[in-house]
Amino acid sequence: MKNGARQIYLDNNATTPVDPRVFETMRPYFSEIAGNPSSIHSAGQQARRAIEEARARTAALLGCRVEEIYFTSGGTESNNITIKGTALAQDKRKKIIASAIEHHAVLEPCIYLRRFGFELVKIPVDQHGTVDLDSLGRALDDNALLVSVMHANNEVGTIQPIQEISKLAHQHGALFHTDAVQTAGKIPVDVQAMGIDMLSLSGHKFYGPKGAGALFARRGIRFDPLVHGGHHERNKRAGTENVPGIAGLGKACEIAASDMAEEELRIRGLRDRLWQGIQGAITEIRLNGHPDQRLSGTLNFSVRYVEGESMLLKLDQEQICASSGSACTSGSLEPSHVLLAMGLPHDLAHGSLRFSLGRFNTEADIDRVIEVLPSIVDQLRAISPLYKK
Amino acid sequence: MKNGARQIYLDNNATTPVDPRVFETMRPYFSEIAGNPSSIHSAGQQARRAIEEARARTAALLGCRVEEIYFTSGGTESNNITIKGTALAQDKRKKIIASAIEHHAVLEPCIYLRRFGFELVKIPVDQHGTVDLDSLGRALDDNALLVSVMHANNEVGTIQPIQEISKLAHQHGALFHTDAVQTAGKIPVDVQAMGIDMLSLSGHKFYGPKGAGALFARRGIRFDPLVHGGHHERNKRAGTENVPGIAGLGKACEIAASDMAEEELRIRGLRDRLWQGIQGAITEIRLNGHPDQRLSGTLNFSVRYVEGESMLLKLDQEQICASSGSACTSGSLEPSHVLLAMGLPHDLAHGSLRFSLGRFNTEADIDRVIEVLPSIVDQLRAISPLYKK
Amino acid sequence: MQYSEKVMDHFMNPRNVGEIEKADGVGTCGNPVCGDLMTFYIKVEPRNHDPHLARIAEIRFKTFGCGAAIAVASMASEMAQGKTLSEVIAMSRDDVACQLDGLPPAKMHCSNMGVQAIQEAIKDYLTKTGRHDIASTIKGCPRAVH
Amino acid sequence: MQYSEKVMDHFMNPRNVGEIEKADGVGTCGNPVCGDLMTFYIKVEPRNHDPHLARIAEIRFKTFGCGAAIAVASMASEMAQGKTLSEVIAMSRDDVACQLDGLPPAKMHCSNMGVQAIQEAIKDYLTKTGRHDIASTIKGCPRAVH
Ligand SMILES: Cc1ncc(COP(=O)(O)O)c(C=O)c1O
Ligand SMILES: Cc1ncc(COP(=O)(O)O)c(C=O)c1O
Repeated sequence: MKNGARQIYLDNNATTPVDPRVFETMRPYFSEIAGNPSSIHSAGQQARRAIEEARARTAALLGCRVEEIYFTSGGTESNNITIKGTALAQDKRKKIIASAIEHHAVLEPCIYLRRFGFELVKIPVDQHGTVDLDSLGRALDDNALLVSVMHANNEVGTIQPIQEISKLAHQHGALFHTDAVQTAGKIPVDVQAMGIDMLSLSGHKFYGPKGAGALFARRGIRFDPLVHGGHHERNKRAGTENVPGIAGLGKACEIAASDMAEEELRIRGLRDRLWQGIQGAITEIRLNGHPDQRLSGTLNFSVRYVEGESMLLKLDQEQICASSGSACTSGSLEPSHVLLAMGLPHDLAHGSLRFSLGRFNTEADIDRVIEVLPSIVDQLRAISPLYKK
Repeated sequence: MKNGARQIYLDNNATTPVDPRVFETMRPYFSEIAGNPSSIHSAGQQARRAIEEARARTAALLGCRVEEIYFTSGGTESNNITIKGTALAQDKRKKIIASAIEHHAVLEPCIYLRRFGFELVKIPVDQHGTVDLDSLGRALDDNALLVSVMHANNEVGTIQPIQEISKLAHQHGALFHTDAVQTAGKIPVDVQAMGIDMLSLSGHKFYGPKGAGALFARRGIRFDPLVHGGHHERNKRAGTENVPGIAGLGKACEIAASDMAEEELRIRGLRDRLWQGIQGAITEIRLNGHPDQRLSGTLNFSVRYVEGESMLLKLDQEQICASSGSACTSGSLEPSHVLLAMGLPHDLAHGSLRFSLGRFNTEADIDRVIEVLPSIVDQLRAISPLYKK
Repeated sequence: MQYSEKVMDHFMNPRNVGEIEKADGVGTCGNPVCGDLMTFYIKVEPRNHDPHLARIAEIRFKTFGCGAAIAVASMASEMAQGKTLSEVIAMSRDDVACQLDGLPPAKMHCSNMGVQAIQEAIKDYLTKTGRHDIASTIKGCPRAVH
Repeated sequence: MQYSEKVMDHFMNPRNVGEIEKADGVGTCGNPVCGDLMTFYIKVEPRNHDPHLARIAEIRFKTFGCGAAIAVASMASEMAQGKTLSEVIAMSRDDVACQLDGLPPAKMHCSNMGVQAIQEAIKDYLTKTGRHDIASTIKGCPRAVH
């Protein structure tokens, strides 16, 4: 609010603004081309074509067949279909294996499945957030139905060795799913080369709309629908399709496919500039996440003696939007399960800050954070009973 | 396509175009106010406020408390949560009762539940599509968990005696759910007066966006989430909220609440004009649905000797969008289960046409249909082996 | 329904619609209960007393059914017109669908029905002209409505 | 987080921050493991040898914690300042939340902590001044970190 500065949005892992090109693609499907894609008249068929074009664009981003893409309402739903759908479509294998740092949208469906006789095995990660392959190997047996490991983590950005993980899973006849909500559209994803059987992505994490996501499921994989009631999405996801949302998701995929390499570099440059600036100005901080196997837009670090929410609020007063793994930001008592799984002590987990950069950030945004953050930390340390100069 | 006439959209029960006022309400939430409502910074909190405002508007339309509204991705999902959620949250009652003319979004989840030991009992309807209360009474016992009867049917428009049905359900300790996807925003719905425990609605059926719906669940009712994975919607529907969609749904509710009575009259007038015109010009047709307990925008009738899809295609060539219960419009072999349940012979079911009117239709639209349809029917009858002059 | 332009052309302007009063053969396929019904009428031009060499001199049809059914009947009638009976007996549903630049998968049964109804008409002609031997080799319509 | 303007004001401009070198009482509540920690320092002005009538002459605090924790500590310090010890002992978390125009439900525990930490400081003062009898009646902090 101070001096009416424009908002600096550094919370792109939480959600991204819709790219104007995406918005223009969506726009006609609200009021002009507003038919139901299931209708046989032209209004419906025009909408149908928009969906099929989006499907082709999404498939192109992942390197799969068009008929392997199912549109959903978002990443959470895609994860839910995968986990509950594959589990309940069979009754041979009863174990689901997931990393300890999966998003709740993976862990919670697994926990729900317990009442149907399924077991969740959580695989630990090392201090950088990389999944421990030995533990994974030990957990795998012929009761293992599905291994679900995220491509990159939303909090710390650590990228997992997907190819090795999928190989291990397949050696034991288990399916491999990856939650690629944080990577699709940001770094290359090739379902063939990476041995992925199922994959979740979400539009609003890469400049597409909220409320639109996709599931990739390799041809031949059996899974129950989550939402029943119609022939939509080849019987796998009932409900009138969110046509503008899907069209927007497709456009976001197309833009990402063409701009990814360049954008990734640019964002990495900004992030490294930010980290250098912060390291030069603030003492007693530590990076969270893998030093280099990490999403180029993610910078997560802990600030000793200070709690995360209070930093966020002061940043917000300066029109800077960021995030924290502090318990106080989620209303729960425990701080981020991701940071704890990486072995951070509670106080450092409470004092974490995440800046996640995206397409619309500039050097000026970064420089403003470097200008503002040190004094915020100083103020809060000055009133902290833990801090002794 | 002929003479470049503007499209006449008479398929409003399938989906409606977004009202421009709704679109304007949604617009800022794509790229400007694009925060994640779970974030504590201002960008997130602005989005949060949009959702809570929409919740208040939706609650106002239904006459319930704000905390009884859960946002979903649409009517199908709301129906799925209700049916699977209430069933799986308990293990006492094992019978679900639904009318034979429910939407697939109600019937299919019931059928899926069979494998978890639940039974679906379908209640027949009379020739007007009204649920048979005697049969309902007989089906109810203390094993009945839930009665689900739609407020009005999407194909024929018949409005059910909800108050009597809910009373019967409650007498046996069953919950009562109504699929109000076709009525919310079109005719008054008062969950208190009507004794409704749970209710589904969908934005795109009343000039809101596709991909946004709501579930009303009376306080205290236990149901499992369908989509697990976060604290969204008070733990009942995980996933980043579709903020523009929800804001649009809220606006659609607000507009509906204020304009409903007047709009209903106007649309009824247009529909009656259409039916009179058609009756005056085409022989051997019969109305499907209740003569007066019927949605004011719905006109469904069967044209003897002619199949529905062929009429739709010819109408479409005249830029008129309508719908049919013919098997040929759905890719299935059986025509509409609704028309068959009402006792229509197969050939009349194959020959059904549905015009569903809405906010943006004019007298000119109606007059054009009256001008065009008779000759379409003549042409098709002329080539029909069933028709003898 | 995503129909090709060819389908839409034949649907909007079906060729050979009608009946033939004193037809040499009549064949019907389908059933209004199923939503599709086609009746074909043919006039046959005999040749050297060899039914195989006889030709379809005239063909007419009536159809109750969807867009695809009407287009298929029209296209099948055009394809059969002037052909020998052997040639028509050898026709397959894919030939018709192909000539129509394809049909949606859910509509392929219509394509079948068109060919089968014409073959029923030929069967009828052969039966009437005493050639039960050849007639019995024609498959025609699975559950023909006579 | 939807904080009231009052909360934001106390968070951004906390009153009475600091330590008192020779404090009459010191009280701490919370734990960095849980994400909130508050320490209060008080100077007490005795009155008629009756601890109930003694007043908080000066109060200072330090807080590690979220926005609500900081605002609560600040508000609680303002409310306690100048009050008699009995009055402060009678303060409840709702008094503080109320003065802040409300707190989000998830933050009510912060409110509790503010009052309890000051009461711990009073307890400390009473203990040091030999009034174990009164000190033992003060509940203070559930698992105080000393
Ligand atoms: C009566 C009825 N119920 C449910 C639905 C499904 O709603 P949605 O398309 O929002 O999933 C529809 C429309 O498709 C409907 O008409
Ligand atoms: C890794 C990961 N998985 C899943 C999700 C959920 O996706 P959505 O918000 O589209 O439901 C998110 C973000 O919220 C995420 O970061």
